[in-house]
Amino acid sequence: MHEAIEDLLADYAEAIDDGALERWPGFFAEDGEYQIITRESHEAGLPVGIMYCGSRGMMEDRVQALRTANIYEPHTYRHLLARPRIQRSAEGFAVRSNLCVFRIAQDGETVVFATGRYLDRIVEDGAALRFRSRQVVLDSRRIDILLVLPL
Amino acid sequence: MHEAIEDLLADYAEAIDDGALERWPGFFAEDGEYQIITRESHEAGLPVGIMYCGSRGMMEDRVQALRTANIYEPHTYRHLLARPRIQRSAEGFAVRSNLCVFRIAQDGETVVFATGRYLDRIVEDGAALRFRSRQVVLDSRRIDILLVLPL
Amino acid sequence: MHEAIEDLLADYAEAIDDGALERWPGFFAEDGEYQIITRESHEAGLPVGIMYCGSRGMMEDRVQALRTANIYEPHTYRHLLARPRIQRSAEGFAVRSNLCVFRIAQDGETVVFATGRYLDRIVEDGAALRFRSRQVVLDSRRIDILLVLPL
Amino acid sequence: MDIPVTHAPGIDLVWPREGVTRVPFQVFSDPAIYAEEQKRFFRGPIWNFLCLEIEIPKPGDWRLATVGETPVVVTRDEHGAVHALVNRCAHKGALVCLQERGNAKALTCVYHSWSYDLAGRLQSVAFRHGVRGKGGMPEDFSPEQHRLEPLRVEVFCGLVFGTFSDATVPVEAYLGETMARMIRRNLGRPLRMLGMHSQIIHNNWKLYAENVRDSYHATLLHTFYTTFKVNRLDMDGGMLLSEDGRHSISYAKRDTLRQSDEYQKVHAAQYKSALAAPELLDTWTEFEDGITHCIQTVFPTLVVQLTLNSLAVRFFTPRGINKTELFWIYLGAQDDDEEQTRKRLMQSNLTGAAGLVSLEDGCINEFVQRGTRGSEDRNAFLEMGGRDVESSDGSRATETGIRGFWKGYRELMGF
Amino acid sequence: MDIPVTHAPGIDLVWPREGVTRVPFQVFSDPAIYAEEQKRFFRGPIWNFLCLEIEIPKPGDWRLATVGETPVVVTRDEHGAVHALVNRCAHKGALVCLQERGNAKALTCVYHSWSYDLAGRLQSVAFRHGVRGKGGMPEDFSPEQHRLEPLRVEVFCGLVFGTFSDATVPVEAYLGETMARMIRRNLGRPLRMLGMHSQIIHNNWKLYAENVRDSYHATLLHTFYTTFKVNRLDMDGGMLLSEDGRHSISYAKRDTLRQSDEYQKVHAAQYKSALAAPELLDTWTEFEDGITHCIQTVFPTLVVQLTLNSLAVRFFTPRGINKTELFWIYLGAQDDDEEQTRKRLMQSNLTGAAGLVSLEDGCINEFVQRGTRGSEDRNAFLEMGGRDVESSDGSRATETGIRGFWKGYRELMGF
Amino acid sequence: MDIPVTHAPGIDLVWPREGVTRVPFQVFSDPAIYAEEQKRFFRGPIWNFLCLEIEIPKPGDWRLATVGETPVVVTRDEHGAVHALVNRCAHKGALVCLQERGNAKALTCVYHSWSYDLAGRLQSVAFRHGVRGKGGMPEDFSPEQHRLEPLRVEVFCGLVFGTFSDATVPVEAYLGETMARMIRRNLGRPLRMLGMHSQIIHNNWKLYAENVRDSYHATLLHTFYTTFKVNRLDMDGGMLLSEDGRHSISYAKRDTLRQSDEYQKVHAAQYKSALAAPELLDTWTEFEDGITHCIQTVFPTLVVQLTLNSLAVRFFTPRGINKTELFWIYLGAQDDDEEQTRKRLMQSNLTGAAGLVSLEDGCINEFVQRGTRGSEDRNAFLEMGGRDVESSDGSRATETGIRGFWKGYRELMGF
Ligand code: FES
Ligand code: FES
Ligand code: FES
Ligand SMILES: [Fe+3]
Ligand SMILES: [Fe+3]
Ligand SMILES: [Fe+3]
Repeated sequence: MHEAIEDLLADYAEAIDDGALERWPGFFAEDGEYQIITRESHEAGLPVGIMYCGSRGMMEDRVQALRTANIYEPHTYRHLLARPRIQRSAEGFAVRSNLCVFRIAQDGETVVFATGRYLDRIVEDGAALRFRSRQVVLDSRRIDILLVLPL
Repeated sequence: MHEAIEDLLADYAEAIDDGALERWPGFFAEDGEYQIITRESHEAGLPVGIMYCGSRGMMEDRVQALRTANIYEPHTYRHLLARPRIQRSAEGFAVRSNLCVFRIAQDGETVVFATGRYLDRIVEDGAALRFRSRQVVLDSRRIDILLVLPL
Repeated sequence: MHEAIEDLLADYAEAIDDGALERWPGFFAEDGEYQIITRESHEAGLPVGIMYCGSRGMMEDRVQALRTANIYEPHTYRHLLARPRIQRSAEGFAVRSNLCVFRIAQDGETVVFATGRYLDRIVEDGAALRFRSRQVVLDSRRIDILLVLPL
Repeated sequence: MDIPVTHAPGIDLVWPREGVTRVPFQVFSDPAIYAEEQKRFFRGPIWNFLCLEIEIPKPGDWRLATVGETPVVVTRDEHGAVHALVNRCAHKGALVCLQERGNAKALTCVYHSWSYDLAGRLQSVAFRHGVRGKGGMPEDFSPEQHRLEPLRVEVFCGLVFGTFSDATVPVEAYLGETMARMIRRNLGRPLRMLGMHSQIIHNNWKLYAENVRDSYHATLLHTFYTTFKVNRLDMDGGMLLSEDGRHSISYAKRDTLRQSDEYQKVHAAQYKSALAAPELLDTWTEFEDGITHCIQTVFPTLVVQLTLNSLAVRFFTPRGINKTELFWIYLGAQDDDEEQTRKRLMQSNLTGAAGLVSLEDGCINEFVQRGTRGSEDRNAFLEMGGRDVESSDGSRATETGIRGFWKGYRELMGF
Repeated sequence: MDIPVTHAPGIDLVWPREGVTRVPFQVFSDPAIYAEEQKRFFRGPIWNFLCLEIEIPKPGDWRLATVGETPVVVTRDEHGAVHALVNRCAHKGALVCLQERGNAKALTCVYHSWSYDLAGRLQSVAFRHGVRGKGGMPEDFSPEQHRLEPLRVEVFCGLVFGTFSDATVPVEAYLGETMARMIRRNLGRPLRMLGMHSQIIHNNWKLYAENVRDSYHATLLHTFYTTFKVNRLDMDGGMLLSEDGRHSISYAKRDTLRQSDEYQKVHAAQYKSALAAPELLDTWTEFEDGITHCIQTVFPTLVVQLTLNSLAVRFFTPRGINKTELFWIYLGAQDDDEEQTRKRLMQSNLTGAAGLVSLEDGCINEFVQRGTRGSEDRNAFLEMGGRDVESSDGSRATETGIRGFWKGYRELMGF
Repeated sequence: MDIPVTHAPGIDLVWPREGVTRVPFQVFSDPAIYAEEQKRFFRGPIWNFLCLEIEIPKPGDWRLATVGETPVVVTRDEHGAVHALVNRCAHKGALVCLQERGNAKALTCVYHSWSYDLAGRLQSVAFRHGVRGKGGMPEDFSPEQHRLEPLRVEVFCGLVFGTFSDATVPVEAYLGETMARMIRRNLGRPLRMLGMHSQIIHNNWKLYAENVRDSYHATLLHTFYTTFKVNRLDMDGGMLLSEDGRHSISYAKRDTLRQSDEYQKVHAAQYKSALAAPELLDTWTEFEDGITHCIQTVFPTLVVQLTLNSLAVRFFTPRGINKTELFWIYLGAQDDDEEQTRKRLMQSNLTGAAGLVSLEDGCINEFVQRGTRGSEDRNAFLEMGGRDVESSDGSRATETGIRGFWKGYRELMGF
């Protein structure tokens, strides 16, 4: 199961790094939650972060918007994940992993765009493992330029 | 056992990244050694590095000092470790892993603070695995600003 | 086998990070291929990248050249690899892993030198696992200063 | 004839005769101008936004801020009074307060332990009398002559402002009646912080100051606005300016939409308008005046936003000639119920660094910074909505707000 | 006597009396000189290489480029004509084209949707007439007076050049007869792109301009050349300059090698010369003139290279006073067979960021940048091969090409 | 009346009439001053520390160093003589030595293989006579007129110093009798290197020069000192200056502690003083004079430290106007036994980038750099211990050492 969870995390990162964002909502349960929040707000227990999706639908709207409505310079991500720490829970698994995301601009400029932790609740959804919730807790309070592709 | 060792390494990193430094000495055997040294000095076989603790007590003093005596701007680390290379040894295990540590300042500035290798000697200490010695060999000879939190 | 493949990838990185470049060709099958290419050229299906070796011999010539002919400032690499994604194939295994390489100059300056993917075809070559081909697809189109040590 | 620069030595700039309808690109990249702004503009007769009062609720609370590039600390003393002080020790100039937020009875510099009260008055100097009679300060040393440099402070609707100038009129007069009223409408109630983050944008700070006053771009660049009819120029709305033109309010009334085919021509409306998750835009009527979208700017670097029910304060501060930090503080009313808080959370997706209708502003100003490289001798052209600086009630197809900013900037800089 | 600077205000430089045989290190690190180059040099009467024609084959194709630090977009219009335009919106100066390559019927700025045709003419202004009669541009607004700033364009052998100056002579006259002929020889046939990448080198752009004209260094620094007898000074060869000395061709004929013991003295030939994989240097005779190595420079920032069968175009652009981006475009003939393409692939190992005979150029110019720190008042010494600017047929132990570059640079800068 | 600047063109600075008791913050952030320092200060009549003699023990050994920002290489020739040369090729200015340390019979530039002997004399020029009689240098080329620019060198107690000026007096006279004696005490014996590392601190180099002369801050900022009674102002001790005030020794005698309640007032002594591992402070009596703590500064950028038994040499070099590299070299006596080496290892925890009593200096000077932003027209106030520049035996509650630094700085800069 450890293997299967690690594969899920790697597959998720791969989908985003490859720009296959249409695959993104599918990693979540139908009513799955996704949030990007700063460490500062997270520790202060504040509800509002930087991005929030309360359902797969909201994720689909995000993808739709960034494909057709939002304007930004082309760029890609590269994820590096540390070994996850996995705990069994009532509903499935509580998983935590350190993350670093590099952002590569079209001119090749590469920056450390984000570091932090994934705090995941993973459930067995039929045959597959899916995120019941995935919270990205960013170490930094500040975002370079903008955040449009999910982390 | 490979799993158990990887968990130890991940748990150690997590404790430091979370700021739970009081947990730090506990990862070492009572007479465990900890040293941070530059690659240059390490390869030259010089004894003095950047930080040295010859016992758990010295580690506790370090934590006590950085909590109450030392002055510096608040910051946190984020560790990323590569897959460790493990060899059985007489006393236990000789383990090596590549490491990268990002430092995040309170204003969010994120820098690559350290890259290098952990050279570990790990022993079974009662039920637990502990570091008999952990040497952090830094690729760079220079430290940005200062080094107060252990790596 | 997953373990063995992960060990191969880690051993390869270790050899280069340690500067043991003479070991580099040995990770490949006799007629193994090695190429470093930009994501842009890779996706455009262009044949020419940044470095190409069509055989172990060409790799040996590269090492010979960088040891005795080429001139550059001393520097080292530090590899960080994410968990590989492994698929069985007719000849062996198709493996993909995210990579980040830091470059450390002799004065200690550390930069993110390369991020991207390893696309590997790995075969069982006698007792050992070796690369039938290893393609390094760089996210960035641009190289900082120069590229002389293999990635 | 051209207007030569009169008061800025070392700056080689001639403002075009067309006045506020032109902006020389040089002002976004000339280091001499940037240096001069630190003295002449940010220390001039303006109110700089420092922080929210709710960030320093208790006696002894402090919070760091910057005015231009000058580090400042805002404190609340034991009597509840708010102070703003340059965060620069009177001894050798070290930062006195190191953490972004804190609470203390006194402000003590770590370098040599000089200690100040919460109003910045020097209280003690370590080893002033030496040790055992040796060393120490000269007899004539007088602590009264050394203190943390103070700013004048005023609090309006929970917004803490500071100024270096004695000439600055009171905040309410500075804002003018119209601006003050709208701030009261949006912030004049007990508030709580729902979250905050910031963005580093790679452009001169004045490009963002223009951007937030630019009612012309909003519905063209931010196509999500248009498509989902959150904010369009074919709703009733307008661009109100303060008497001096420095501050502005861009507002719209969502229920008054009568679609104009002007939009058919622009990219802005090409995107299918059905949401898979419409709850994103679930709102409730927070005010009875029909205004559902309101971006208010306070000269020079503050913005108060109420988009649907998303209430936020934005402010920005220069981090270098082509680097600016933009802060987002999301707010709710203290008496919001759970469902209302949930709606504000949902709508927080509209703005901020990842905002569906604001993320473009993270790069668009950089596009201007980069687009004008090598063209420092050319000018921006600002004649949309005329050439004057005055309110444009009824239409936001205007750059009057931007012209108003430059009017104020030139007055302060002597350009 | 010394020659004082006549035409560059704010620049404190005196060129040594020895003229082009000396170069003050200051020109590589003085910000005032760098700023002046943007106007006087890059917008002066020179042809700047922009891109290859094969990068924009179809109507509507565009590609980004830079001239000095000025962003430019190269387009092909519906009639097939090529245009070059400053990528700076006529409204407020935003970049108009954002992607490095694209195809479109019109160029529309994302900020306020001003739209231009592929020749840069303003076609529409969003809300020009306001919304429902309110707002919009003044009556006297005339679109004809606003457009993307054009450059003059010429295409020669598939190379697209642009200039800001009306005084620049046609490309073929600019190149001169000798240079034009060699470009035709190498590029005057249907080509395809085999690959591309770039390098960031940490030095002033002029150090690389010198480097590629420096036939003296090639066989000493790049020892692989020497050892494997790809290019040596004891082969027949020479350094040809254009009439004005600005452009150069360094060439060699591999089959004419008669080993000189000069090489025994230098590091350059210490390395054993047997390859484990000799296929690296498998070649075929591409031209009958015997020239197997040819590095051609086109003033100021273009290089055409044919080393054995490795055909490439290099160009470089300043990214700051001590930062330069160097681009490598590898080319093949459209009618190459598979084996020939394979040989070009093999030989691509010789050049580029990892090139066995070129990687040193990635750091050597930085070594000069760093070596001259604190010595801005000293000069480079350029007397190898004499003190003149003229072709040196028969020998490449000369710096005549570098002197030619400085001759042209000084003419343009007024130094 | 104010003292106007007399000798620094382009620098707009007026030093306050209070002289060395004031320092204009501008000197820490003005690029024109920083540039001027490279010429006037670092190439002036001062001895710059270059390296330790034990780093280049053998003939042919070299080691890189910097003087200000000028790259230098220190060599030992075949006769054992030590030379210092600007690491800038006489041809085109490339760095000649690339590795931080090396050994060679000659110094050969990789760019065009010009070769120099270990004293920097030009020995050979590749292709000087061309190839087969073609090309090469003009007939009148004279190698004698080209060499690596030399510095004058002196070695004192294993410390290698270099100067660009003929006016600099011999090192021992430069130091003065008191300073020379203490250096002999600490370094005048066979030494071995125990380790080294460096720190990048984000402040102007002069802030660290002040910091190491600041006996006032040591026991207040570095509370570990105080708590563990390693160094306190209520021990016997003092601040000795050289005759010219440029160099200083801050010393203390641990056994003479008589606790003063001055310390009860300061943060510095709040921390419980029992160590879980007291072996950290195990010492032995290395000298009979009772001095257990001694920080000696040599103008401008060298520090010799003996804290308990932790012997180290520190030096720092500017890496930009607000960036400085600080080097730590830990030393032991060649005849140390294992236990003594172990004690030096333990005590090495006290200093360096992670030093329990020194890590604060890694950030405190940055706090001044940042604290003074926007206040370039204000001054530091330096009247602790009076207004003079003279030794303060008996008390270190004084800034006399810092005043002494500024006295020397102003003399050299003409401020
Ligand atoms: S700088 Fe603040 S006490 Fe000295
Ligand atoms: S800047 Fe281009 S349309 Fe306004
Ligand atoms: S630069 Fe040193 S030999 Fe030419
Ligand atoms: Fe906007
Ligand atoms: Fe070259
Ligand atoms: Fe100190």
